Amino acid sequence: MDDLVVLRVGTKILIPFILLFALYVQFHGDYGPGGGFQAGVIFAAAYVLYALVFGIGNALRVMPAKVVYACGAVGVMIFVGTGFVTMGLGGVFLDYNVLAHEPSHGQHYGIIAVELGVLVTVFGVMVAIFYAFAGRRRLDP
Amino acid sequence: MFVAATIGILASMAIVLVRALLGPTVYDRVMAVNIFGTKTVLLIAVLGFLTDRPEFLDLALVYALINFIGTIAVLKFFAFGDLGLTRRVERGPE
Amino acid sequence: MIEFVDVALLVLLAITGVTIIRLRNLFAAVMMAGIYSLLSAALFVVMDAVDVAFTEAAVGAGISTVLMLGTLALVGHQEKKPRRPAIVPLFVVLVTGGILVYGTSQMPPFGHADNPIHQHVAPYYLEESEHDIEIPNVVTSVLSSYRGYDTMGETAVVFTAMVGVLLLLARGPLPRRVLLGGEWRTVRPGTTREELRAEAAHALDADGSDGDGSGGTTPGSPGSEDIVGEQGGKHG
Amino acid sequence: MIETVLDYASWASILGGLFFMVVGTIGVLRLPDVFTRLHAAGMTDTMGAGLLILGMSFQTVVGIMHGETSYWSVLIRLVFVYAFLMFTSPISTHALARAAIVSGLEPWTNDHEDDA
Repeated sequence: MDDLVVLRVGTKILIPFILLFALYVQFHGDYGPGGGFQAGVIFAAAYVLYALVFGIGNALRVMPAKVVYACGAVGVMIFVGTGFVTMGLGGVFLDYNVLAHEPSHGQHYGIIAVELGVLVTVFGVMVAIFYAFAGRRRLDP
Repeated sequence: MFVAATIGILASMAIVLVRALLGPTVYDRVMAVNIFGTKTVLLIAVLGFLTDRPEFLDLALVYALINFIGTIAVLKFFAFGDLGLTRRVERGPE
Repeated sequence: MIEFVDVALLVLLAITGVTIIRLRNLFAAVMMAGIYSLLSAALFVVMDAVDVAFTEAAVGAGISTVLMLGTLALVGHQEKKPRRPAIVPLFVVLVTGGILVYGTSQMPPFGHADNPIHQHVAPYYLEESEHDIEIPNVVTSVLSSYRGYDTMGETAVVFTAMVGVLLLLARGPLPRRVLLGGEWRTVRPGTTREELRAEAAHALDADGSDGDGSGGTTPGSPGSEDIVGEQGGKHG
Repeated sequence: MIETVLDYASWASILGGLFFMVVGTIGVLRLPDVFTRLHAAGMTDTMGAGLLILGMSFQTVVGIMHGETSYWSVLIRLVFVYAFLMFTSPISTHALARAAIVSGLEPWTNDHEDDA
């Protein structure tokens, strides 16, 4: 899309804002609407925007398909791993109270870890599905 | 005042929806979706003021930031026949 | 006033829904689905479900249009006309809808304080989350802490969705040996599908898609960037 | 005193924004082809949305003067919403017009039609 300067420049300016806003949604989820799922989708939207404007070849150079697939799995592992950590610290599965001396601090850490897992999974899944759809040229004319 | 704004935005939403229903070409519909996005941003903001809880503007921010991705996908779809490519590729010998 | 907004949005939503059903041009239907998503997000805001509205906004504006267009790029954008009117499905739909509408007459009134949904755990969550969890947004505390198991399951479901889509659609690396033009041959690493297809076109009239399908999601060979098959643009 | 002025200013902005919005929307309904309609749509995006958001910002300023400190965040968000709309709406209009041109849609002209 070499002749579409408007799109390229505008996208370049906007993508950092979208990523920053996704982080805001992620960490502001305790206080307002938002959370891991929404933040993951917004992250994926920014990445899909990049892939649309600069071509999926460049997008694959930034983040190969293997990495994206791995993201989908790693997020679930973060989530489940949080549960096992709480078990190791003497609580029950996903009981965040034991993560810190103060139970409410433990809840904070646990929720942040879990939401991070959700974010990573959702980002990976959305981008993987986009790759699967967009990378597949129609075979019959 | 915000009542008037709400009614005005809803009315113009309805008009745009008529354009989307009539839309002779698909581009009319895409444009209708675009305007609808802007109007939804405004409606959400106005509704926040109307119900005296204007803290929900994060939602308007989401729409303001990422609602144009769909339009760019439309452009890619029509200009290149595919979402992944950056130049038009003729079909292979088949 | 809020009731008026509610009704107006619902009317617009119903018009949009009926239009989506009646359109034969799938591309136009995708665009109307975009309008549907915007309207339902506004409706969720009116009903105070801001977190749901946020999800709808993020998914509807950012991803779903792109994915549906990707689908249309694969399947073409005109729906076939049905050969005969679908009497039996209409009957089934009408009966099911009638039962559902009848069922709503037994449902507790919308938003009433004595509804069963407000009786069991909800008051506890609303009152105690302030000092159990100490974060202001009760939705987050319910999702991540009180109902952490459910959210874990949902995350696993999202992951499973990815696995399913990849099994159906993704073109992983080429397998080591493919059936091409009626004979098995070993593939050099780095060969793209387009090259194979061109070779197949020279060979018999076997369609070059023999190499697809297998391979799945297993990464491993250096060919995984050939999901796109656009490098170099060798068709030009 | 200044609150009254701000209140009237916000009234005026919101009414002006509504005017532009409705006029632009009627243009979207009545103009003859996609490109002219895009022009009308741009008006709702810039003047309509801009004036409405300006009016709401005046309201938040009035709220801040009444001592509602949480309205600061609302004001900041309104400014951001406006800034992002100003960025994205021309981009999407450009993309849309481009897509229409690429697909071979001819812009409407008044040359050979006398009635329109």
